[in-house]
Amino acid sequence: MKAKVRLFARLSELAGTREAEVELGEGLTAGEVYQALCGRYTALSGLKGSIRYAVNGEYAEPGHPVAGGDEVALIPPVSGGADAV
Amino acid sequence: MKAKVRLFARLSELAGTREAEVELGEGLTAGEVYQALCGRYTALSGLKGSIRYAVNGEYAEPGHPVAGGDEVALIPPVSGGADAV
Amino acid sequence: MLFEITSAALDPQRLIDHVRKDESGAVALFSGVVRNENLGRRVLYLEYDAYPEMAERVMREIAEEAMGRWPITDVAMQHRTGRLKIGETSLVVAVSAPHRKEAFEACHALVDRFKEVVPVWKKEVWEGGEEWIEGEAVRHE
Amino acid sequence: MLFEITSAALDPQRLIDHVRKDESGAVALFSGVVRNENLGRRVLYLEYDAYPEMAERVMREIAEEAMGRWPITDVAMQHRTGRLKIGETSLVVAVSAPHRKEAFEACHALVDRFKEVVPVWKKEVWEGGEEWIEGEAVRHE
Repeated sequence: MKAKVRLFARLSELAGTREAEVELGEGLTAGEVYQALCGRYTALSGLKGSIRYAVNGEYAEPGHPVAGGDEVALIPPVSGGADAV
Repeated sequence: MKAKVRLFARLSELAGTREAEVELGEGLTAGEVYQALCGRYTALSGLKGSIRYAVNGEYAEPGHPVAGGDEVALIPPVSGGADAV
Repeated sequence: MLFEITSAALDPQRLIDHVRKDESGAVALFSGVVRNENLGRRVLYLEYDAYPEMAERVMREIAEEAMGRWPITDVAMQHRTGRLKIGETSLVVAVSAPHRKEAFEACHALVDRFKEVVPVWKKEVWEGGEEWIEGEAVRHE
Repeated sequence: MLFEITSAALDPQRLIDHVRKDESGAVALFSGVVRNENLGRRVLYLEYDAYPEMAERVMREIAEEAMGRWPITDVAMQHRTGRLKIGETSLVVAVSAPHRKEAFEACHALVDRFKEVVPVWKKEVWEGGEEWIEGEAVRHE
């Protein structure tokens, strides 16, 4: 039972990939999926405080359970648009 | 010594013209130019409270003196744009 | 800066391109469009009259006022004259600024001010009647 | 409604045409443009990344929130991805309404909200360096 993980912006550069797969085992939460990835891509460590999660394209709490086939996204603080303020 | 008068919107329809000439005689103010026109185009009468004046393309008080060759415009309340509020 | 009274169709993209500067991160634009209803009446079309030479001068004055009041980088305005159908654009105001807050505020204030002082008038034509719409008879000088 | 993440050049005129309805007298539009300076640094270009499927869904959500909150008639938004030069447009938000006040307010609020929740990111590239710009780490759901 696996979940697909998508990485964007700084996170994808730190990990060196935009996509990964994580084995869910007995079941993981969105936050635990991130922890599992940190084991594989150590540069991702320590960002827990700033990352939000999305499961299947919707914002989800870190404790949100992830099911097989779900798509989990790690969302760094967004910064669309052009002007700063 | 004459001034040119320009009429717009409702005023031009009431007068049936967009331009007129007024003889200044000993000298007239913008407000007196309007009064002189009312003698010629009676449908313009009674609008004094809502009309603003421009002399040579700039807003002017009713008491503003008009010199020969000046262009006086009678400005009904403006209503540019499309939405009402 | 660009100020135009014209009988041709307005072109918002041209105004956006005109006001955009390399130091501006934000462009706010207002487009006033002829709508099908006013005060409960079904509008057929509008007809706009203007005093073009004075209108362009007054547009410049209110734009300069705005440039003095907000940190904005440029302003452009166009108003169309003649007969306009439902859905056609009568007025476009574009403002550029380093930041969006000032662009929005100045653009909104300029549209308000335009409708108070720029010598342009509209006549509403509906089934069986017509009327020159007159704004508040304000005196601002 | 129209929501797009695209690598192609944005088209404000298309968004204006899209949101305009026969009952709307006002269209307010915001165009976010790449500027040459940020935090005192001379910017060479920006690079935008996005999570497109989610971004389009979140844009729709915030547009529906705005439609519930203001008497507006339609909303359209586009954000561009990839490398953008100074002067190129990264974001366009257009709102139509019967009256301009609501069009301006809703458009401004939607741009603010967009920058809080829509999954799009920009990297600033300047002479000798680059940095992913990160907004406030807000949690809104």
